[in-house]
Amino acid sequence: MKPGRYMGQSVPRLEDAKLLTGRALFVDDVQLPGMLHAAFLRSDDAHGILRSIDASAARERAGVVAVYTAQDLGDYWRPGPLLVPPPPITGLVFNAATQVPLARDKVRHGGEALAMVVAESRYIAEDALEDIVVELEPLAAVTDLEAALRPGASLVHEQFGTNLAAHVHQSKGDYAGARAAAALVVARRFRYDRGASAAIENRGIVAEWDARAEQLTVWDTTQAPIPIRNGLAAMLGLGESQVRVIAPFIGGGFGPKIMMFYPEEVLLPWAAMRLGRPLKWIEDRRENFYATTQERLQIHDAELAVAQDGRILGVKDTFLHDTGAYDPYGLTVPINSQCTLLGPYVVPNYDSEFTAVFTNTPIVTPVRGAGRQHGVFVMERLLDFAARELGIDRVEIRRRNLIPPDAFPYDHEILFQDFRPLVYDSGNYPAALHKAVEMIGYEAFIRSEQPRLRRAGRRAGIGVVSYIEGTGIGPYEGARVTVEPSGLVRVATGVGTQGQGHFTTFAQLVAEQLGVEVDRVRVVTGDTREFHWGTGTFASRGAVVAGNACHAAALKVRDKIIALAARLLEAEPGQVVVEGGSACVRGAPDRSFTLGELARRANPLRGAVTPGTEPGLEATAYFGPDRGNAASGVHAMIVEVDPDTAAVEIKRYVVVHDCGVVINPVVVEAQVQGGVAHGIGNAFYEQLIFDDNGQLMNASFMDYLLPTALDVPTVEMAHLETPSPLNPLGTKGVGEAGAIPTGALFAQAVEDALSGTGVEITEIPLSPNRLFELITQAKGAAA
Amino acid sequence: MTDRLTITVTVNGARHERAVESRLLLSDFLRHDLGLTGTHVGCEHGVCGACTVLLDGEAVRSCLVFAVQTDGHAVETVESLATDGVLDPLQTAFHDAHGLQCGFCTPGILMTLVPWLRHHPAPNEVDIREAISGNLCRCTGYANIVKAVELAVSRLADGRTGGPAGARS
Amino acid sequence: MIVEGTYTFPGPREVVFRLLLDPDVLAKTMPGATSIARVNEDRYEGKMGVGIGPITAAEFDVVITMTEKVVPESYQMQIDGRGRFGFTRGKASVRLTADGESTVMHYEADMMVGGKIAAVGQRLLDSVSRMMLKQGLEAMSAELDRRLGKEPA
Amino acid sequence: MKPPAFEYFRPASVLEALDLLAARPGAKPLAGGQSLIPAMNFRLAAPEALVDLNGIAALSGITRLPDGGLRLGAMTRHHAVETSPLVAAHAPLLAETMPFVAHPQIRNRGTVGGSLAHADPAAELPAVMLALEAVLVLTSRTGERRLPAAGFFTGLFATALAPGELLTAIELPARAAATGSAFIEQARRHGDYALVGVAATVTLAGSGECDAARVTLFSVGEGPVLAERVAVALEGLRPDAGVVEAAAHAVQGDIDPPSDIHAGAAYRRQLARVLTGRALERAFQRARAHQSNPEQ
Repeated sequence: MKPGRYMGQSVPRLEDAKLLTGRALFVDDVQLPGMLHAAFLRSDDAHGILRSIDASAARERAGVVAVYTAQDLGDYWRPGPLLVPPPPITGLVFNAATQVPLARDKVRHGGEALAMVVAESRYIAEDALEDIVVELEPLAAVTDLEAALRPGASLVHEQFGTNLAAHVHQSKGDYAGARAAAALVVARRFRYDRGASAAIENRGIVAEWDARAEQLTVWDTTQAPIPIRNGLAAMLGLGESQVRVIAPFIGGGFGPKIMMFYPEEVLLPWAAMRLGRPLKWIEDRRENFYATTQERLQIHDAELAVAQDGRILGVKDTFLHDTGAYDPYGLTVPINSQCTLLGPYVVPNYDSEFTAVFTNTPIVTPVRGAGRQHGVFVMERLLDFAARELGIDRVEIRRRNLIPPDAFPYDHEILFQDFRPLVYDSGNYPAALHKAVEMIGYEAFIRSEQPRLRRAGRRAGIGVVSYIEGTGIGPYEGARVTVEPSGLVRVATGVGTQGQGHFTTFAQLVAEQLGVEVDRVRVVTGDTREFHWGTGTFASRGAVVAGNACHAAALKVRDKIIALAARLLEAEPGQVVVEGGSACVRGAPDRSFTLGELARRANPLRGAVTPGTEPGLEATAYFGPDRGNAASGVHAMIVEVDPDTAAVEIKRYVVVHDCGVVINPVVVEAQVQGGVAHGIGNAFYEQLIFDDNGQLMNASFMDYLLPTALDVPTVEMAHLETPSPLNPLGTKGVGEAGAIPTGALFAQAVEDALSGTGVEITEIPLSPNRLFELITQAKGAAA
Repeated sequence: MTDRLTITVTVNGARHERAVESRLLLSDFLRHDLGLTGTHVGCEHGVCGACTVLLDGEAVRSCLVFAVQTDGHAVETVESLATDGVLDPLQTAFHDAHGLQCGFCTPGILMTLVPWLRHHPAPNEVDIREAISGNLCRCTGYANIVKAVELAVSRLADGRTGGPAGARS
Repeated sequence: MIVEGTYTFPGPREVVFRLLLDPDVLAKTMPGATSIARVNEDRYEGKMGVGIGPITAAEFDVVITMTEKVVPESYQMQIDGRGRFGFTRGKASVRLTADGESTVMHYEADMMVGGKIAAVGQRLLDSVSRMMLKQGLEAMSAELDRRLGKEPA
Repeated sequence: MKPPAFEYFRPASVLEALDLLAARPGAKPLAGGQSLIPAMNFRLAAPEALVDLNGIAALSGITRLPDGGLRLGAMTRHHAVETSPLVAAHAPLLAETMPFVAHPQIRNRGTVGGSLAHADPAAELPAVMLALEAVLVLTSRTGERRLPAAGFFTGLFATALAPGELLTAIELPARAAATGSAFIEQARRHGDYALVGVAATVTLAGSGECDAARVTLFSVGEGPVLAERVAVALEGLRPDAGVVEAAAHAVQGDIDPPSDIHAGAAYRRQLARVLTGRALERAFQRARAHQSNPEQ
């Protein structure tokens, strides 16, 4: 898709005015007459047998309307759905255990919900939580991934007889043969820990049951309102059309606001129906650290076999993946790690297996990047170590291994998270690497700047890493485009939106085809009454899948406009020009109709139409790609490390990225910048720290450190565009890109700054304290 | 203890008299009792800054002030910035520089900056970053927020106000 | 959280041993203890209120069980405390060795802290545990002095 | 995260406040509330009553004392201290510190007296007051007493304030001639509680030797720590690089830092040494400048 009036233009966002003036509706802004408020009692213990819950005192407190425990739910108590079944990989083992609405016999992670209090205000509901007495027999908690798999370990789910949640082996070629032929094999153990999504808006639900209309309305901070609607209808015994789920403005998603069927999501509508009053629950920040899913640790034992010239002969990787107490999201995260490790490189032989492990910690599901970081970290670090041992420059070893631009589609011969083969559709990796190296001034830094600073007693380092992100996966999304008699164009699509600019980018796509001003296009997302087919916003797929659906629907409407205008203007369809909010005959601007007038005429109230005519200027279209496409990029960074205090300062950060055809450059750049900030958080600030007993030691913003404006530099950016052949627009996803290679980059740059000290970095996140320990250890080893 | 006290507080120029429980947080008072939901709540322990409002002209975290404490005082929220749907210069700059994504933290950032810019008419980038270091944003990575402030500062210096978004609401 | 160390009491081992197991002494010397009763030979139950700075003293129900008692040399304690702010539980082992007129106590505790206090107050756990240990041992020592008639009550 | 219920009082005078506190043993004074209210929102603090000091105008303000020192009303907000020309001129150490106290919004509400009475071991102001040899004015219904900062901080979140007593003012002595000071802290992020922080004031003799040094650290113990060994290692010596380095090393004998998830004791020790050295260097530099130009 070529740049046009709107396509490829940095159109300022249409949704901003509401957000800037405080008029945008977020879930917590929903106020309904007679509304009650819920609060949840959550387990202090990470693992234990639940003996009893005595809520009698809470029920008697003035202002308390109801208290529910698992016992009170009756038949409604059932484990949640398995959201993502395992892909069809031979020999795959998967033990499914999905979360429960309220713990019944056993508590499996700290913060697991035990009871729900409903009261006249949230203040009273929280008072009542303190009245509830829980009797729980503690069990040893499982937190260490290796210890969890040893015989005799305490079991998170007794029915499996093991804490193994899954085992998956994928391979291509003959790694053993490659290893035997290698000039060098570098092997390391890597730890990559990740944190919370930490959207500034916590989750929230408001549920209202209209008994006379028999309609349930649920406002939900979900990224996927349609699956939630359908699931809730099934659980509550309602027809799908009786349930309306609205995901209004959402204050950031980053993965965990997906269709989880969280306990609160399932319980609020149920209780609102029973009580006959609207009910609100807004997650507070402390709850968010337990009740919202997270990402966490993987431990990789990996090795890279290379030829003397640095060419990759093969990679072998065996890793453990922490899935938390339940695994409703299947294997998406570890399979992403497994696939993304291959990066933009030719890896002829690959042998990868992982074991997912149940632990007594909150549930792990995708968070921006979704396991891709882990894979990139392992591969990029292995290349760094191989380069050092072979005496090859770090950039050069990458250059020698990149998939060449003429090799697409490139088949990696393993299966991706969308159950389709991991085949890259398009890309130009050498160009991206070249551009990034040039922008950061790699050669000059290595040759003169770094030595000059070193002579002045300063330690600066540089890093350059590459990555691929599988984006824009199926199955499908849809959109309906309607031209109204007012001339306004309405677009409805099912995906939720959490700040990505969909109200603008989708409007651009439609405005481009219908020849109207972009601010005449009003986009509605995330309201199942407006559109009820689709899945949701995740896996960097909004612009790709829903974007192409909007585009397709706009094309259909354009055809209708042309057909109708041609008939009314007595012209050939080929002669009709659609622009400036009108359709006219080419060369005869006075022979025209405004789109609004056409819309009116397309909906006659008297007379007859040609049989088969569809009323209105409206069309619905769907788009489902054959498989995910491959966005890519190169990040480069210069840091300075103070070896005495272990403080790290980012001096420059460069990103060259390729997300195919760009709809709105400013929106894309902002997505990348935001992703980099998230990645910097992951690399140096954010870590969920559990002790051996499964106690989270930093469940607040005091101790869980989000980077601030002083910690994130302005990224210098360049776009490369290799259009994806897998969709008509040629777009690829970009939502997660910025966050993916940052850990690997940080490790490389910091290690470079500390070169000569013997510090080797094989773990993320780092922190000043951890760096101090590594520096101290290296000194000890040298002494 | 249902200790209710009657307070009179001026919010965005309008006087409100309300009986409130002493423990009611200012954030909840604004959002629930007065329906001014532009003030957002992100952490309720004074770190994220989303709930920042002006108390007697100074930026404070409304989750760390009790509503009863504002008796006889003046509070301003994000709803006070635009006039008849026309964005103020800072809001306009945020729009023009794409200084927001999900927009949840934005009201707090605006309310932090409004009084600060009065005292710092010509800030540099580090000043701006320090000024908003008590406001967490998870979407933007801050770069465009800084650009937006720089844009607002340069326009104010030029004596220009308003902007393309001002006409729309 | 592992807490270990030694502490020297200025008195004979038998007296120190008895003192350490005396519920009245425990009630007086355990920081924040409001009551401690010996419900049977080896089980103590009580209430403690620990308030640090802005943190309002919340009551903890505490159960201490003594095992592997070897008079006057050593014993193990199982400690279980629960309250609104979370819980603390763990095991401690205490060994007494005579050193002339004095007794050296070797203690090692593996304590776990959970719930809100751990999640929100991690920054202070180390300092608080050190402070409580110090206060407890000093109070115990003062009590020993009193028993030995070294100091008026 | 909603606070528990409490009874609320807003006295207009110190006497009224003292009466209210005396009548209700479960009552707590509410100053800026920037530490107390989060604790209440977490439901870690549940005072039965709050006596809000924000209505007592007499407790705010910064004035020059006849001896050249400064008097800060206990309810003076951090922001007022940060922007006070008097503080900048006569207590540059305090002025240098203020931007490190949390974030702008907190400083607009938080008060000096509140910070000191709270006595958080990781807070900046107790250590700075200790370095400046501030005198704290404590008022009760029976009168006033004046306590040096060294006697005020008694332990972890613990002060010499007796029940029914209020911290009403802080007095800073006049700055001596040829004196320089410096404040340095390392935090995970700007505005966070420091992992380690150092406040130093040094005075030079006419001949260039260190006449007096007062170095305090925070986040390394139960409260602010006066580094006596550091002072001993400096006094009477010319503060050249070697002397400063040796003095910085001596800090290890002054501290017994705790560990937490952000910094182990060993890392805190390292930071204490490095930051003490850097603070001293800067303070001596400024003392020399002050010596050659007393107006500076």
